[in-house]
Amino acid sequence: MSILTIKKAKKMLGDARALRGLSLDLEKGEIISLVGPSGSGKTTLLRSMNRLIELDSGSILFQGENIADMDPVALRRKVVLVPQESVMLQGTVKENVQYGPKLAGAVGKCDVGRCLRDAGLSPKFAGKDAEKLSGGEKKRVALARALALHPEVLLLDEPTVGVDPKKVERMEGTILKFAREKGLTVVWVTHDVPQALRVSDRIANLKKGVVKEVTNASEFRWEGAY
Amino acid sequence: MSILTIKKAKKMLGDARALRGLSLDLEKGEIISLVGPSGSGKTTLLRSMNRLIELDSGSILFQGENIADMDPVALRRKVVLVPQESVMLQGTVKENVQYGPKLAGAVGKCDVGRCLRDAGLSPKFAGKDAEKLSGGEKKRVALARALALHPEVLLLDEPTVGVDPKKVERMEGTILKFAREKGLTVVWVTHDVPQALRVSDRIANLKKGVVKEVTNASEFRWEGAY
Amino acid sequence: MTGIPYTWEEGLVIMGIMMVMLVIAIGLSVWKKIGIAREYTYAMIRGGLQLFAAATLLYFLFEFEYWYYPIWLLLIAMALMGGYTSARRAGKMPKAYRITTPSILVGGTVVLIVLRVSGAMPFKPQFVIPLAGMVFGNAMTICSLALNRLTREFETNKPTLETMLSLGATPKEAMEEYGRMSIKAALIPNIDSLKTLGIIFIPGSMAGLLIAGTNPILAAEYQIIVYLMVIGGGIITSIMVIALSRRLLFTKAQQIAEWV
Amino acid sequence: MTGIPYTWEEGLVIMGIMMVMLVIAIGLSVWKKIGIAREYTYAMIRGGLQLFAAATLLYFLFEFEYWYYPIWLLLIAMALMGGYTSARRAGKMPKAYRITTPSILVGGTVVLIVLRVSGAMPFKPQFVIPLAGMVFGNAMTICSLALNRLTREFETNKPTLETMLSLGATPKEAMEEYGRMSIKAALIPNIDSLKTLGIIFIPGSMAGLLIAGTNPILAAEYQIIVYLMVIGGGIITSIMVIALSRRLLFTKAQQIAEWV
Repeated sequence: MSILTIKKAKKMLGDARALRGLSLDLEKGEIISLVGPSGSGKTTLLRSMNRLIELDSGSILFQGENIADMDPVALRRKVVLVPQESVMLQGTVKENVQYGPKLAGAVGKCDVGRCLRDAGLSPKFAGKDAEKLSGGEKKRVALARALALHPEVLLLDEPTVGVDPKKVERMEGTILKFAREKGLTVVWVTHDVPQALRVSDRIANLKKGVVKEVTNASEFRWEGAY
Repeated sequence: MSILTIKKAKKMLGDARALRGLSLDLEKGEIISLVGPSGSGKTTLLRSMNRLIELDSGSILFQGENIADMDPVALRRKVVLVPQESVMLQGTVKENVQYGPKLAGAVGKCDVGRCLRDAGLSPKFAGKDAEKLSGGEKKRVALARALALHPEVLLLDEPTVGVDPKKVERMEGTILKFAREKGLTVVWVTHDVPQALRVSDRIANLKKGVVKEVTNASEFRWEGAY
Repeated sequence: MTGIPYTWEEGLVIMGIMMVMLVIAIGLSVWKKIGIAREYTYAMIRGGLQLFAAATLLYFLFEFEYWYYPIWLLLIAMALMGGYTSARRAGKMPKAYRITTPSILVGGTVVLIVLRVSGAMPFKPQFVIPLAGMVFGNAMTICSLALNRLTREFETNKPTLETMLSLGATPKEAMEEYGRMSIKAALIPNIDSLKTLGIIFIPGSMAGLLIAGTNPILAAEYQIIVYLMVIGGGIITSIMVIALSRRLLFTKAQQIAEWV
Repeated sequence: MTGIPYTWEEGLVIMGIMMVMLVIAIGLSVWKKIGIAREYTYAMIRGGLQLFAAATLLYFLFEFEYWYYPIWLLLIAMALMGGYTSARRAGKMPKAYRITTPSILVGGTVVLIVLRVSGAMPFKPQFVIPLAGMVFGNAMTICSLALNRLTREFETNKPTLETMLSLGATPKEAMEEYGRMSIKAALIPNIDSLKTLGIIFIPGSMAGLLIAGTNPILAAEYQIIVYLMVIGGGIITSIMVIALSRRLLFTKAQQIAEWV
């Protein structure tokens, strides 16, 4: 069953054509990697999917409904973006994790320790000042913050850049584990082709704002990556 | 001949002991990698070496002279830091590259195209608005900007994070090439142990604010990395 | 009994000396490359001419029996001009006058009504015009400061704002903290002058009354009344302009507007 | 011939009505959680008491034959208080009064000397005191705005500043652009009021003169003289405070100070 369908998406950013009629279909529960060189439209596509930006033309359907007709807040709580730059909000790690649930009026249901553990961080971090964490720790807080919303689709923009290499595989493992457990659909943007091979069911190869090729991860040939 | 000598460097950052009596000796012309987990003091050490921060105790000698007695500006023009976050200054790429030489009154001697090429960027980038580049492009502009100062020591903090994987090796190659040509000393902080093995003469393994071990790259055992 | 210590012609000579002084100050700012010299000079010349034109108008208005007919036009013109001037301080924000004008108009009008009803402002031109000028003038200043700060916060904190939106915040929720900071920053000048009232800062209208020979205690009382009102108008204006700016800073689809 | 349209006792009733209005405005800001209600209320009460105390003092000073002995103390007190108040707006900056006080003192004193020498300020207490109050008051406001903006720019742009230092910029070179922006932002209120002079903004002292019955044209001329001087003082103060703040924002080793 397809959960997100992108149809002929076009988007200009300033003078640059970021998306040039990109189409892609995401199955519910799959983990799909987007690979491709800088400027191929990966980040723009992610930002269109939770409607941080509006497409110039084309459409994106979420569970069959055009997202242009949905309430953006409701959409963003289901299709949650974890941007590449992990900006910490003011306050403790706990306050960061609770931010989304609090706005949704569901702070009681939010298990901060659990979210942190799912993102590969010790629950002991809860009381720390979020802005004083290292780059890799911030990445994981940003992930925990997204998980706290109980998303249906998770949009990850380079989630392990800046994380300690020895912790990268553990973080991949935890993401995979809860994604599989909860039937989460994950869109995983990465520069790192071996990572894409490790984590995903399918790999979409983007080039100049279109999907050049979508293959099962097992059939993906490295040479075709760029 | 040793160009930089760090003796029992100690530094507190807020409540955290970032450097706990670290000593290290750098040979002129060598390329040394600093590896180690987050919080092991790699970045703090780099920032002490060009005196962006002041040691609490211990000393750093540059060509035999204590840097605490040197003019910071003169030091920073010789020992040039390329920080992990590549902040672009306002204006074009060219203006960014010329920033340092201009302040030094040597803008005439600055070959922008050459610096860009050395950093692995096409000279065509010169006219672009620096703030609108991609993350990887910014990294390379930051490098070019540093090269424009004709440094004697180059302090690189994760210089290839965020760069297209297929361009990483090319960038490593260009750094190695001009470093060797000009007899440059390079201190290369990286999370990526295979990269450290590829690029460096020696590898220093940092842990909790001290150097645990320094070995030749050829003798470095991966298991010892963390 | 005008309070002015010289004749009209002597005043022109003094003004010449002042001009030389100001040219020196502006020269200092050119030297420091602050980039305001041209705007300042223009503002000065324009302001000076306007003030003399206004003074001439007032001179005749004060003598005119049916002065309360044209005065309404004057008040509306004040609010419009204030909105327009303030909008130009909003940086890249398009159509900012659509939010500055109503904010200044409402903040100013509420205050003038209170002044009139309470009896602090007799319905005579020499009261209505100067008081309206002070009230609208301060509302405009506060409006400019608040909007300038808010647009700057948006420019600097775009990633933070987008993070909040991504976590399900509405534009209102996402900008709340920045709005608050902007209002607070805009009110700083007023709070500061309040705190030093009488110690450093003898406010303009009291100074004018003193120079004209009014009893200091009566002048102080009148000044406080005027001050409280002027500040009240500023608070209303600043809260309104921040609330209204939301629909220019965000799109209908709750995205950050592209001009930011 | 005092210009005030009611007696001292009637004034107290009017002031009561005003207070109710201001309580409403402050209630509005509490509701919006702007976090200034307490400070504002405090400022208001303090300012009110101070102004009456000052008025009483002035009342006796105006009658006192040897008034020019105590007046020097008064002027120095104005500059000190201005520096202290302004320093509290500098955020986390330690010992900010060391830079605000000299800036305000110099900016204000230069202007008062010019006013005296040119003849615009006769050496009488009812001229010296109100004019000094305006000059020091405006210098303080501009000083606060400039410093608040500069410290905020430093907080936000630390990585950029460190990048510039790493490329061999001196602290002076690195902060130049931010200093300029801060001075410019601080002067905005003055420029804005200049531009609308006479159109919206009838400045306080002219308003006071008008209320007291002065001829509008003479009042306008006097106002312009005062205005040019007040602004000139503001320019000097803002340039000085930014220049002096460098040694608090950076260490001697040309690093960004740790408190930033």
